Amino acid sequence: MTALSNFITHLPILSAITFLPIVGALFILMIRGDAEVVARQSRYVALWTTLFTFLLSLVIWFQFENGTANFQFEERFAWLPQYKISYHMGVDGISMLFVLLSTFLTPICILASWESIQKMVREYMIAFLVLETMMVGMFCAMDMVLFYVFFEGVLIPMFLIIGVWGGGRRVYSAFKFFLYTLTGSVLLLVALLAMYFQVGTTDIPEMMAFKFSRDIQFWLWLGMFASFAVKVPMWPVHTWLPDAHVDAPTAGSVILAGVLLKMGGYGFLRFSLPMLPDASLYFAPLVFGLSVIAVIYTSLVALVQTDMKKLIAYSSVAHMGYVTIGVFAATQQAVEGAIFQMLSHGVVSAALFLCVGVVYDRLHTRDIDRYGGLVNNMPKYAFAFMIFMLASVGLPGTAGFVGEFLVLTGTFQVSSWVALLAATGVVLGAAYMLYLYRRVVYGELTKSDVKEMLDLEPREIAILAPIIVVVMWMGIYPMSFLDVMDASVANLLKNYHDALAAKAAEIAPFGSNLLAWLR
Amino acid sequence: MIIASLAFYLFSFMAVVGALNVIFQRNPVHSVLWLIFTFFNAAALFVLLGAEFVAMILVVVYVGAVAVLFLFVVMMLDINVIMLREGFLKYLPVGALIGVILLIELAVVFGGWTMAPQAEQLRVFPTPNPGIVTNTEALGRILYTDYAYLFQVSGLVLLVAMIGAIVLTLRRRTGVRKQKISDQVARDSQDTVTLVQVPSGKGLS
Amino acid sequence: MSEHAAAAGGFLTIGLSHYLTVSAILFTLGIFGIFLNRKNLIVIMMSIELMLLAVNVNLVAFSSFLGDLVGQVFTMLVLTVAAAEAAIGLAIVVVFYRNRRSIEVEDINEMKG
Amino acid sequence: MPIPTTELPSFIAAYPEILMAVSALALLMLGVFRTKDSTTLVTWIIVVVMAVAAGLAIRGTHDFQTFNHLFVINGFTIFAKVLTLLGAGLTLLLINDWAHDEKIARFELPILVLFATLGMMLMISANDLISLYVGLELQSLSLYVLAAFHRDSQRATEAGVKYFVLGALASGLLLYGSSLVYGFAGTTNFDGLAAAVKSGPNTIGIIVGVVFVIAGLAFKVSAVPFHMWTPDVYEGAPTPITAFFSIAPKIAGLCLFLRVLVGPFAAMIEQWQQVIILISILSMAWGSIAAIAQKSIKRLMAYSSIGHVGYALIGLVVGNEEGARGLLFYLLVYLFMNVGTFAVILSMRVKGKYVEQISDLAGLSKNNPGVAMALAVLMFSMAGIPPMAGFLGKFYIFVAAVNAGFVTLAIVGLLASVVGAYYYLRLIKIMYFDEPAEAFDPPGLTTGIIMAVSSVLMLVFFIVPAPLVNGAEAAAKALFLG
Amino acid sequence: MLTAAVFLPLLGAFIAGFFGRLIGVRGSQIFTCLFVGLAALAGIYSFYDVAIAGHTQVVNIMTFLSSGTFEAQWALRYDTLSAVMVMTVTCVSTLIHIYACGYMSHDDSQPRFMAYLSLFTFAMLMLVTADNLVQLFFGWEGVGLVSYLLIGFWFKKPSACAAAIKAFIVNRVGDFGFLLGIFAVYYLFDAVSFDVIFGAAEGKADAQVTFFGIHAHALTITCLLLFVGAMGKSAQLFLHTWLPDAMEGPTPVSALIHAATMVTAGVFLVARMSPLFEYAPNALAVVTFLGATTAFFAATVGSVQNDIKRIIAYSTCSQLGYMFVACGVSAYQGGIFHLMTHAWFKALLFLSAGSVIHAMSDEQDIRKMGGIWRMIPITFAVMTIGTIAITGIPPFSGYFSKDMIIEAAHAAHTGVGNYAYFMTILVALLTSFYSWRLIFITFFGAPRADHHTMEHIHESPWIMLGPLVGLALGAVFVGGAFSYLFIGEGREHFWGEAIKVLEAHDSIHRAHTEHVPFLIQWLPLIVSLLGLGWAYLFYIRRPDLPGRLAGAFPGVYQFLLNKWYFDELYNFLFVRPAFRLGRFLWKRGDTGVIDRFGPDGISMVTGLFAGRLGRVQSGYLYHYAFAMIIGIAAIVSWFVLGRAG
Repeated sequence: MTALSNFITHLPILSAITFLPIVGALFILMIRGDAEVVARQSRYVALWTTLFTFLLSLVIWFQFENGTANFQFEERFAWLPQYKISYHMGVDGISMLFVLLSTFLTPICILASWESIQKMVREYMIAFLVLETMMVGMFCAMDMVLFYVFFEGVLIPMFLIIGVWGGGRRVYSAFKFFLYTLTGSVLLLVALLAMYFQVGTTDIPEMMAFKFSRDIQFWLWLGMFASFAVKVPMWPVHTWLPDAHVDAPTAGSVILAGVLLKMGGYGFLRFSLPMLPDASLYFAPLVFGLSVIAVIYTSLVALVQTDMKKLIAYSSVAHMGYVTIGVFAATQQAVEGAIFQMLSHGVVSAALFLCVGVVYDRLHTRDIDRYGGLVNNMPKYAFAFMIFMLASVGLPGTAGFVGEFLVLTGTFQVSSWVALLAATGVVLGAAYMLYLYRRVVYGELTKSDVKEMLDLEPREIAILAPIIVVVMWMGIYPMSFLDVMDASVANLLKNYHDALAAKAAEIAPFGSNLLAWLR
Repeated sequence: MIIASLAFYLFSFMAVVGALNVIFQRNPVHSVLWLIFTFFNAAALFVLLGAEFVAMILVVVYVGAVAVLFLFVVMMLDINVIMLREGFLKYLPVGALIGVILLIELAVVFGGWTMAPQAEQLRVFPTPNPGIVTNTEALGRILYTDYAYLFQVSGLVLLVAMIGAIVLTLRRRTGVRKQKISDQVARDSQDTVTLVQVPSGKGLS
Repeated sequence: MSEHAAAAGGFLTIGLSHYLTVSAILFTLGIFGIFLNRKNLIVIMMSIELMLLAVNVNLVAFSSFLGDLVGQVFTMLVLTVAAAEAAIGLAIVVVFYRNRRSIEVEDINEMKG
Repeated sequence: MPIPTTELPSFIAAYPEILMAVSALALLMLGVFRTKDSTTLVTWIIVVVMAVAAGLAIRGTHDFQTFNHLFVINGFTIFAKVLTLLGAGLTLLLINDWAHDEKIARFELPILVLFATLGMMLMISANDLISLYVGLELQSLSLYVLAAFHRDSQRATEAGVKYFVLGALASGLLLYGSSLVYGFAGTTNFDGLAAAVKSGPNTIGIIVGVVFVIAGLAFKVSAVPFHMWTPDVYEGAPTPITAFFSIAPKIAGLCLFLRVLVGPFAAMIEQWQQVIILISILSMAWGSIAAIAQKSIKRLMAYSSIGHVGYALIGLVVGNEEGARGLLFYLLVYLFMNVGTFAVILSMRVKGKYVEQISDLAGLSKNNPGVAMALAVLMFSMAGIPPMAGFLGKFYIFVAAVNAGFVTLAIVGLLASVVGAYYYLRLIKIMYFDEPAEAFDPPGLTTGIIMAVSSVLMLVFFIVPAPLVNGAEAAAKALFLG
Repeated sequence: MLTAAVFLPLLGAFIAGFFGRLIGVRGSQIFTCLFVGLAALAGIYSFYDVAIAGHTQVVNIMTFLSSGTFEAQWALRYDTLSAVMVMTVTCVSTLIHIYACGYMSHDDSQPRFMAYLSLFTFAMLMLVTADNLVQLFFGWEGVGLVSYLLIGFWFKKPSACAAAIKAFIVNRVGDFGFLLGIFAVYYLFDAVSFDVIFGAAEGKADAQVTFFGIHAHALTITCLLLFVGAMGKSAQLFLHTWLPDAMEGPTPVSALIHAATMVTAGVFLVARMSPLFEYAPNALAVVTFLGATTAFFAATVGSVQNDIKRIIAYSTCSQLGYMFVACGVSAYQGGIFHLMTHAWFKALLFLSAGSVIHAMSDEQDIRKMGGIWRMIPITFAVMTIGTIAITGIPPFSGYFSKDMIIEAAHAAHTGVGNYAYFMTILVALLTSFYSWRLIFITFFGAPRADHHTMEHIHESPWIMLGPLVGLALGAVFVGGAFSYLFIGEGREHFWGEAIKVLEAHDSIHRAHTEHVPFLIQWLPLIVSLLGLGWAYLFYIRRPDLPGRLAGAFPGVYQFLLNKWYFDELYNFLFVRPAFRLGRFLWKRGDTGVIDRFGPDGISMVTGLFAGRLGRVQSGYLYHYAFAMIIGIAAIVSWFVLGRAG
């Protein structure tokens, strides 16, 4: 036992988690045999790899030291020595949970694709494993270039997943997804380079310690904003998301909603806020404005959707609006709420997409009107769907509540108007989700093909059950997550406010009169 | 001095006229001939500048080889005289405008020529006094010594041109009957003539 | 002319810029020949020869006015290379003609876009 | 009157070139007198010769001028030559496979490639406008012939004509520029020029001369607006020759560009920077936009290489050691990207017949997953998406640009790369998203190996770029010292 | 013990919900009833323990939320207020559980129903025992959820689904206000835990804040926000529309939701937050005003409805108005007292109505009933008891609580108090009228049901009657039994710290001590009897009168029958515009503008450019050469002109 723990403590565990999936992918590449064998073995290898990765990632949770804002499990190797850019990995309270989120969702995705993916299974599994590497790596990266590499690297497998295994206008959506996010990303790259020019390194802790001059901060901030806002996505750069979701295969949507959207919020937290405090303060009203629009606008749009996935996709935009509000409200509750909201949305919307996937696998349509009365022949499904629907609505006791509540609480301290407007999402969210649920699950079972649908099979239960547990756990005892991030967030905000306090007099935020009025 | 000046104007005028004709002649054969004319005048300008050897080369190489090559190809390809096409006139104004602009700009540039201040020191091979060493000898002395490298490389260039020309144009035609002298010489009767006794009334079987 | 002739003076004092202007005119005409010509390739190639000639005039003039032999060496190399270029160019024209039975410039546009 | 030099110049610096020239002549003999077809033999010998030449270059003397200062070697020229030889050698292998399939195997083909490569090496080492010109012409003439080598093909000969005419125009411009530079600075020697340019207020004459020289060089590397020949020639020329065109001459041309501008004309950086910025932006934009509408993969590659040259030129714009390092690293990556991609294009054969429409790739991922994966990696690398080496190439370039204050240029470049990503993705889309077309024949051994190796290298370079960048850095240092 | 009272129903719900199929219908009935019954016993005990014996306490379970200074615990707070609520809820709930076993016996998803009932009880208990606003909100939303589930229990009926959604969403609108209220509280007090808030309330009595651009008295604005929540849950005017529709659910549900529990949560909230409201007199005025108006509104509508459950629903709405009036005049004790008595008699009324419906083969329209009192005598009897209780005839429970409220309103001596007094008197008249109207039409007169139905009329089984009798006992005695403690002399000791009333506001005290004119004191009873007479006149003596009256004032009649057109108004103002706006934003906004000018537009323009460039690449040599020359000419010009200029 000591040997084992010894081994674990000396293992470069973050790298191990990050690259284990790649190893799995290599194994899959080596499988030989006829198509049937390859497909089956690919599935199993992928499943075991991701499960093992998940277990490994649990180790960091157990070994993680709460109550400190330091980066933990650090690793560092020289990579681009000319530019003092290194392979530097580490996690703190902000990023650690995202790593878990990624490793948690990936095996679920693999399972969700077990039967629905029948063509090019080997490539599919490889894409997913590579995707996992990219996601985990991104959250662990402590060098900005390294971060960027993973951040963009995600695009490749996701592009293929949407394009190859998607449906509908998959090509359009895949391209839209890729190019939209790439456009944002390159501006991030420019900002990154400019920051490098200032600091002389891209090491994240060092960059955090660096004080950028105010004038340059604004440009840098805008560069980052271009990237992260698209990723989140914020209104009005959100239109790629519904398309991408609709046309992606179920597991693709799950990962997209579950993890990829979080990359934007994470970026804001990791870079914009700590590194560019002045600009963050200055632009906060802009972010608030866009986010509030996002919440209301996309909720209304979600109300009239006829495609299940599109509806959930729009709801994602609305939910992520809370995240951006929370991050830039920059109070302890708001930021923790934002992180929590990201985690819970990651789990809940992923689950909702899985729910759509379940019925899609049976009837091959996502048109809401084609369903109705599912509760009659699929009670288990109705139950699971209900839980996730409620969590999405933000019912207390489920994961969805905590994030929203904390964000709004924290935001109210900064601007009551923003909180008020954002809180309308609480009502609208209930409206569109219940309306969806009613049309799909409730009602008389009249359509003959819907009548034939069978309830959840064991595999599907195995997918949904853990998520239900997590959703409830997060809702009832969120402290196990909040404790992890507490110190890091506190530290982040302390530095943020210290930086601002130093030159409090100088900053008149963007539309400062407006802000004063908004309080 | 005046004669030299007048000669300059004469030759340069003729060179320009020749060049214009190269472009605007309808018959390519005429163009070639005008080209040769231009070369001659240019060679004369070279002489005026004191570069007799280059002038000679120009005449020998260009007129003697290149221009004739042109002529040969023009004849060989048997190209008809073609009417000026509409496109020519359509593009003429724009083209002329661009050309004139470029020309004026170049002229402006030349107006500003001064001897570079350090040109004196930079000069690698000053022109010797033509009274002592002829232009040809002076060139000869450096071309095969200091510039032997360039000489060799230009040899390679010519080699490539040769290979290229052969590769592109040489073809062994099948079905063409050529005279093979050695075969003809080596022929003798035993190989070619067979004597047969033909019984009468039977014919060859 | 080996003296360092002063830059252009009067009408009759032939300076460097006179030569350069002649060369510029020839050069421009050469360029003209290339992009105004719609008739045949050979004329285009002759225009190229004109351009090279203009360069040579330039070089020799500079050489003369600078009193430096290098310009003339350069000229000779240009001549050599120009000859080689002409040979290859004509060879290409010939093979093109064999394929297309035409060397009209307007016909050379099978590939575009 | 100089006393004629009597002693022989030192040849040691030029051993690789001499070796190549001599081998070329010897192989010509071999080819002519050997009755059997000797293409393969000659090819392999040339590959060996190139390898030896590269070895000689690496092992040879550094920082040395010879042949009356017409010829120079230093760390930079060595790096550039090795890159060029690498590109030439790899494409030569591709050419050989192809030539046999197409039944036009002739021993002159590899020999011309050898001559072209020799020309590139000479121009890289040129230390004088004259030797530059001669080297350049040696290269160009060989390339003209190569473009039209498939002499029975209408397209190939048309490509030859276009390449030749425009190339001649470009060398005319270059020459005219050289003559102006010579006239206004009084010398053709690079060192002399550097001194002259540095000391005096530069007259407009020399500036215009440099502009003309830039135009001539820009043509060789196909930078907008001197790029017009590129798509047509790439499309018309035989595919492996196109591969050759897109690699070795580009590398040599860019290295030469770098050497000329930061060498003799270093002091004029303010002037030429403006020009290069312009053509760089135009190249990036044109390359990425025009490629979108293409149907032939070779034309696509043409526009792609125009775009890549645009990015590489950013490194030149920066005009310092960092920029040069970025440029060289970019070229290195570019070399393998292109070799790999052309290896894939050359494996596009249906029942022994070569196809080159993009749509022929449809469903490659199902018919031949290995090739598809290799091409996908290469395309993502071309698009500059991490974790492929293409990203690092761009990264080094852009970091240099931003460090030197060219932020706008960097933004333009990155936005162009987004547009560019579109058409690279389109290829991937066709391979992976579309329904299968007719399957390709399995790729030849050499081609397959080259394809596999270069796509793997995209990842390897990304992970361990340090040695390569160190090499590039040393070269860049040498460039700015000498 | 206390904790058990709260969590036993959850356990029951859990067992019935997840293992319903395993243990069968009977099993789940037994389990849920048993657990709720145990909870009721625990509730009664805890009432004794806490309220009588004074063992107030807070049980901490674990931390719920902690972020910076924000801290909320999972904790159970036992003071008199929650003990009263726990007892009422568990007792009524137990009876309803038992009743449901009978009432739902023909339904095929009884375990689910029982689970919902228990879950509902649990949520309500969480609500009333919350120690902080967040947990209160948890219970608050929990009851909202389960009411959604229960209303939509018959999910096959589209109207049931619609009603369920409506209930949830209208509640959410209230919650929206409630949430903001919580934020405001946190903003002011830096805490959400009751002890801290209440302790600091006095210090913030004069605080001013700027919320939403309004610079105002902090506590007023906070209390108003909280009250919005209460309005939603307690179906006060403007947010009342869900309540009548909620009658789509099975009758026991209506009883549970609309009588004992959920709807009273708002009243509970105001009472719970009394230490804040006391420092916000303007907020209290609003509460009074809205309560009085709602009472009147609901009574008028209730007077003309024909659906038996709807009538009772509007009656509930109206009674809730009373309770708010009480709170508004600082007679929180009176409000809670009425809440408790109301729980009994309203549950009784609903369940009896259920029994009637049961007897009439699921007929709910009173116009199709009549003349059946002999056939279902017990039901008739208990329903009449309920009616007497609600109309406030002594010594039934309603009398004590209602009378207290009316007196307190009078004793408030404020403008709004007088308004409330006037309204409540008027409403008392109407209440009496419609309640008796219901009895008369339903049970008397000529039978109007069809033959088939009449043949099948039967008294309900004892499993249903038993609870009815139990509730009837409550309706009769609870008022008298507890009035001393709740509103009488014992109230100071009884409530302890649970409810705070400033001395200046203590209207109960004044109502007890001040001299009140005779008329005022007995007016409620008088109008109640008047109402009885009126109903008797209209529906027994001269059944033609109502029709003629309606004919004489068709506008008024339609206005009332259509519930003041609130539904139509909301549909017009909110629902349809929301959908239209949503569609507009989707089609015009996302597709028409953002995509069109964003990604699609850019890609189209790029494509266009690609085509253009393709045309520039014409394939003609001279064009190519021309481009080169233009390029070089341009660059040269740049320098030459740059030099010249």
